[in-house]
Amino acid sequence: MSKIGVFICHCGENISATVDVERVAREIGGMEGVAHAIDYKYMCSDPGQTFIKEAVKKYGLDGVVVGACSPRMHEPTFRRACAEAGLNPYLCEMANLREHCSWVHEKSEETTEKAIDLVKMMVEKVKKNKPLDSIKVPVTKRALVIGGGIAGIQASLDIANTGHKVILVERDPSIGGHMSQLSETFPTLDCSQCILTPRMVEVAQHPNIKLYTYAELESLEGFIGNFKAKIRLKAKSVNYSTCTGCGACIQKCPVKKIPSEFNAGLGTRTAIYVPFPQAVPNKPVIDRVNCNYYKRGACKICEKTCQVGSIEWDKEDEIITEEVGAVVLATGFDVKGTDFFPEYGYGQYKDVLTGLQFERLASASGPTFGEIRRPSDGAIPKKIVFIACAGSRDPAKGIPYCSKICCMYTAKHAMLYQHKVHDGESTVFYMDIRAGGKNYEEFVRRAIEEDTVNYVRGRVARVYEKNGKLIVKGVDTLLGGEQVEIEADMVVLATAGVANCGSEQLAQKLHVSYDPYHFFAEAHPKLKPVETNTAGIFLAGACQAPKDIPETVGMASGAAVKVAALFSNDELVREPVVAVVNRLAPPLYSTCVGCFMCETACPYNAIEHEEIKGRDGSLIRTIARVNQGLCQGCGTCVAFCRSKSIDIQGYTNEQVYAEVMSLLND
Amino acid sequence: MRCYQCGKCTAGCVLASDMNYPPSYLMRLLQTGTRQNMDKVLASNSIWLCLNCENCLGRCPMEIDIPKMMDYLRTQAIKENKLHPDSKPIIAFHRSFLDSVRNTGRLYEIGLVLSYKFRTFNFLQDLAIAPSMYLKGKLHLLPEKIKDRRSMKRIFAQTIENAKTVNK
Amino acid sequence: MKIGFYPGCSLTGSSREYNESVVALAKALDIELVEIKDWNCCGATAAHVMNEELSLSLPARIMAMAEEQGLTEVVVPCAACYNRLKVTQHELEDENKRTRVIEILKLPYRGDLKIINVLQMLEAYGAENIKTRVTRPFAHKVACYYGCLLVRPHSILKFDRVEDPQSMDTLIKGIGGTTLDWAFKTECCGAGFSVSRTDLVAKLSGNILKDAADRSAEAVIVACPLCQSNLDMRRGAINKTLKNPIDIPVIYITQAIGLALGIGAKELGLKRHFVTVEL
Amino acid sequence: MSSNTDFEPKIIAFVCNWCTYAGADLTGTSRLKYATNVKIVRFPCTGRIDFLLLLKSFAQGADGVIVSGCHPNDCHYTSGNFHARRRWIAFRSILDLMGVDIRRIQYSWVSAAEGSKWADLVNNTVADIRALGPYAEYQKVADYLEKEGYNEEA
Ligand SMILES: Cc1cc2nc3c(=O)[nH]c(=O)nc-3n(C[C@H](O)[C@H](O)[C@H](O)COP(=O)(O)OP(=O)(O)OC[C@H]3O[C@@H](n4cnc5c(N)ncnc54)[C@H](O)[C@@H]3O)c2cc1C
Ligand SMILES: Cc1cc2nc3c(=O)[nH]c(=O)nc-3n(C[C@H](O)[C@H](O)[C@H](O)COP(=O)(O)OP(=O)(O)OC[C@H]3O[C@@H](n4cnc5c(N)ncnc54)[C@H](O)[C@@H]3O)c2cc1C
Ligand code: SF4
Ligand code: SF4
Ligand code: SF4
Ligand code: SF4
Ligand code: SF4
Ligand code: SF4
Ligand code: SF4
Ligand code: SF4
Repeated sequence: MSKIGVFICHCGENISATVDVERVAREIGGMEGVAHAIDYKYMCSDPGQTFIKEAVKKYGLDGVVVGACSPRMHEPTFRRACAEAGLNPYLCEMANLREHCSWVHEKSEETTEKAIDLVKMMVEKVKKNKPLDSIKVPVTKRALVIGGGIAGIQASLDIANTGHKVILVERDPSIGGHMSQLSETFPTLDCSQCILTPRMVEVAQHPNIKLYTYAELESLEGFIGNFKAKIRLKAKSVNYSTCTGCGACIQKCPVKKIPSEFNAGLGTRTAIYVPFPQAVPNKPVIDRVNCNYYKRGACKICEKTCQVGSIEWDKEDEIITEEVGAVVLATGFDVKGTDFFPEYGYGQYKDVLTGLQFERLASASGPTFGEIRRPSDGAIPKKIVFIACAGSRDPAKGIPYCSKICCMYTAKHAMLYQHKVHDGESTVFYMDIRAGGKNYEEFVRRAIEEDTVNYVRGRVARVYEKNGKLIVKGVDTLLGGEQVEIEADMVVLATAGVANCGSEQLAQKLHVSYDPYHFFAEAHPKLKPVETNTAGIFLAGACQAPKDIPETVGMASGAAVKVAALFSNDELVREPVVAVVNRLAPPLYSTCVGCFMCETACPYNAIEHEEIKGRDGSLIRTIARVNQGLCQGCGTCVAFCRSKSIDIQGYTNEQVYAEVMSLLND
Repeated sequence: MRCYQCGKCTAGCVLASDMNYPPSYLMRLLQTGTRQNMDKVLASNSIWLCLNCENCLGRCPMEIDIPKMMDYLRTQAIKENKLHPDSKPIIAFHRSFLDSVRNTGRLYEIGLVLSYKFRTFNFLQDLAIAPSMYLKGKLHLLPEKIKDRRSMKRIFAQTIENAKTVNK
Repeated sequence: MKIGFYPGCSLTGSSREYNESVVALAKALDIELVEIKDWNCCGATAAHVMNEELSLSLPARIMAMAEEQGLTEVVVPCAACYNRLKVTQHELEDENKRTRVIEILKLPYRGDLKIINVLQMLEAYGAENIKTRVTRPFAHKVACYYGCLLVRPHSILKFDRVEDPQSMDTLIKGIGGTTLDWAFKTECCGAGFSVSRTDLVAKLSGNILKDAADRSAEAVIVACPLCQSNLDMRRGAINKTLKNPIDIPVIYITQAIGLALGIGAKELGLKRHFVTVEL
Repeated sequence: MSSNTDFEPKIIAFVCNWCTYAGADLTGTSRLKYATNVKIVRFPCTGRIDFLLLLKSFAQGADGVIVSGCHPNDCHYTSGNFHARRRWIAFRSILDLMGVDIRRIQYSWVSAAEGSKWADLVNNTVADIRALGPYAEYQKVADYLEKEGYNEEA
């Protein structure tokens, strides 16, 4: 028979004012299995805790129930006290006599009776409690950062500066992401590359950062603290250990007309190329799709040019494995092309651009060296129209959400244009101006007031070309719907910020969730913005939703701190409230029938398949096993299992039934 | 109604500038849900001038079916007898057209034009082109009639002539 | 190749030349057109504006008659009729509406007839023959004008692209013509307002013609009798609104292709246009 | 419905730890009053709540049951509450089949911030169950459990 100790707290008068605590202690003391029951003024005080410790020893208690406040308040306190007295802490439970009883009921017979019931429930539960050990998992103190935009750069540097190793994987030949493509940045108009390049270099030189460019994640296995990442190093065709980055090969490559990704299609590049002059690493790769040699088997001019013999024709993709303890996802976003909107030109008019293309035009390192010129004929546009929300906030053809950054960059574009073309006229068609941020509204007002950008509230219905002009048919809704027609020289669409292509597949590889637009989903929209619901995988930057640089950097540092916190211990200690699949002696092994309903139910992919093999190594059965590193203890699997083979420690079926039955069985 | 007043419909509507209220404005009036604004809508020429060309619907980010609403509003305006003067020739034309279909099963253009002229007392209109139409073989002097004209009578009787049927 | 044929009222009256050219071209391309027996008017905009059930019943009778005749596919050259038939078919997918319309018609109606426009017919059954039978390449720079009814509502018609359709352009290019990239391909010409609001038609059609003329089109190519009559028959009224009168002809796609195949101008009804056609 | 005024229904509440349990704590700290008839059983998540337990509760003499967890999308475990809701829909039909009055099960969402909603939920449920009277058909449920075993549709 159990020997349970029960301790009823007065909480000063908080409980005893409405509950007859002496009667509770008295009646519970008479229950089967209760070896000791007392009441006391402040159980959580030192003397209160001492009562418990002494009773554990004196009566050899095998269970403790404290009838006091909410377990959310003092459960750790009393469990610690029990542990100090040598009792497994998970044999201690609390009955909530304060928040759930004395504070919500008047002083009465019923209130005391309810209090007795609440304590009884816990006594019955504790009888079924089993000693549990907290779970310890080792932590590999090395982080994997996927994506080398400003988010990935910031997160890598922050983690590396805490002294931990970082592996940074970037898909493109250089890190930098979208920020490296920007001209000047709102709200301060500082040059994007001037502030970014030093950080890119720092990444390359940091002793704690291992950089893999032109690489992608192949697969990820394992769980928090213990991931195994397979990384595909795409063949660069250039040996980076010998290449000096002199660029001679690039000068000589005869394939020169490939649209440059970095210049958003406005400039060209060669087949062997460095995406932009400040690239990190500043060494070329060969684009095999466009290279003459890979296409037709002849050329090799680059090889002849290279003084150090760095070209490697037969290099193949390589797959390496890295063990890491945490992952930061920082794969950023993408912008929709102009062909998104048929009425704005089907991508057929050369002078209808995306915002990103305009950034390249305005950038000193861009195809026009910072002069705003029309792609069609190189003329300087005298009239320019910006169309906000081009694709965003359009459930019919685009995406329903607001892309958040485009109001700001449109204001910036109009401003940059006015600064560069003094006699130019710029018009912005907008629906709302969303400029929430430090100095953002002021920035937009400056565009309107000081730089005389013409803001017209209304959407544009159509853009078409006539006599070398782009006719923009819009409306001024503030004038009761007056139609506005502008003959523009250039039209810039603030196209939607969308999830990066491939983000869905990447999310599936990592077992993180994504939203309907394929942006990665945070664990909680307010309180866990950098966590995913897979423990150990964190988010940074625009891969979670469109966002600007300040927010991206803040989020990246947040993710880095989460990683550092995780790495601050050698082992992870977790509450043992996790699921377990029962194990029986052979030949039964388990009541689990291997239906894996639990697997479909589990939101954390914590269910694994365990093969039970005979002595000869033949497969007897496959049953479920819970990966305790991944299990969060939600218990969903328990409700799904029809054979009742999986149960959740601390809330087992047995325990819960005992609670319920104690209430009803009289 | 989901309209968020972006104005794209108005920006592309070919007749917006001829309307008392351009389409987006009309949507706003309806959105208020007040009787007063509904009256404004019904008494406007907008609902009659709308050509059902569907430019607006094709471009509306919220896929608001303005042409369909126009259909409804026109029926409502007839029912409440709140007709903008611009509606007169338009309704007259439609009625004359349907008369022809009702009687012959097809469109009898001379009949249509004559009947329209009686309805609008606009005898001079189109005098200029009718003779050349005739000369170019584009006008039949006698109506073409379908055989089963009773089916036409029945269809008209059960739909437009049946007081209970209204546009939805 | 045998296919059902619904001419509609315009083609038997004010747009006879469209009918003539469709028939002549079909013959030249070995397409046999089987006219729906005892067909009636589709009700056009008038029925649509005045009464919903009427606007569904009239086209439904046409389709019921075609079904009864054993036709499975029907070509409808008039864009307005094509639109009414397609939309009706779509609306009658609704059980209640269908039951009601069948009750009015007292005819069985299945709703599985395939309704196509003239461009679709030429694409599907004429493309090969046109290519091999061109005798007089149509070496002209023209503006293909689709109007509204052929492409909208896209969700129901599912034909071509809404803002910049291409099927007519492709056909013209196939007979040696050049097509313009212009802005008014699908802007409304004023449609059914021809008689009741000639002033508005003059304005809208004027805008269309002006853009085509500005881009030096030699002709405007259409596939709808409403468009044709607004742009052609109303040219007098249109030119009154313009600074410089426009004299470019407006011809049907079937006439253009007919010319390329060497069919005579008279057979194609080209003499019936108000604006003289010299192509 | 006045015949049952002296009937005190026995009601069990199955709630999740993160939202409703905390919400009920807030009712306490706010000193809002409610009826004493309801006793709370704490679960990690409503997704853990096995409907066999509800049946057992009825079979053993409960007059009513409350199931409450986080609002949709607020689930601490992402999707547990969705699973719970889906199963609840399936479970309803089983109950119906067995002749259990589904009005006796109150399904709700109470967040950690909705202390007063918890008080209202309890009071309304108590009033409803009191109006329905004691649950008399428990024997049916007990027999069912005995006979069929448990075959809840997932
Ligand atoms: C036109 C325009 C103008 C802007 N102007 C401003 C401005 O003035 N001020 C401002 O604050 N913000 C501005 N922004 C926003 C700014 O660009 C973003 O906030 C910022 O780039 C987000 O950084 P990121 O690292 O999250 O994403 P990104 O910059 O998109 O970087 C993501 C990186 O991940 C890599 N990657 C993607 N997928 C994978 C994969 N599967 N594996 C490995 N690597 C991968 C990409 O190659 C890229 O290098 C502007 C945005 C646009 C479009
Ligand atoms: C009406 C309203 C509604 C809102 N609704 C939402 C919403 O629905 N969703 C949402 O996401 N956000 C909402 N917010 C925003 C949200 O409240 C803030 O984002 C959040 O509270 C910011 O938290 P904080 O810790 O930075 O600042 P605070 O909440 O202001 O906390 C600052 C703390 O610092 C203490 N403090 C101040 N000075 C000192 C000092 N010198 N020494 C020591 N302590 C000091 C203060 O006492 C306070 O406790 C709302 C805000 C308002 C005003
Ligand atoms: S244990 Fe809880 S109830 Fe008891 S005195 Fe401390 S706070 Fe109050
Ligand atoms: S082999 Fe390829 S990369 Fe090298 S120079 Fe020739 S085309 Fe350029
Ligand atoms: S020439 Fe050789 S060393 Fe120079 S950049 Fe090219 S590959 Fe590198
Ligand atoms: S940020 Fe501005 S331009 Fe961009 S989608 Fe939102 S409202 Fe439109
Ligand atoms: S649901 Fe139960 S029986 Fe099925 S695999 Fe999981 S633990 Fe085994
Ligand atoms: S308790 Fe939750 S997280 Fe753990 S295995 Fe079960 S369903 Fe998965
Ligand atoms: S386009 Fe649509 S959403 Fe915009 S104003 Fe017109 S009806 Fe409203
Ligand atoms: S359908 Fe009517 S409101 Fe819409 S664009 Fe055409 S004419 Fe204007």
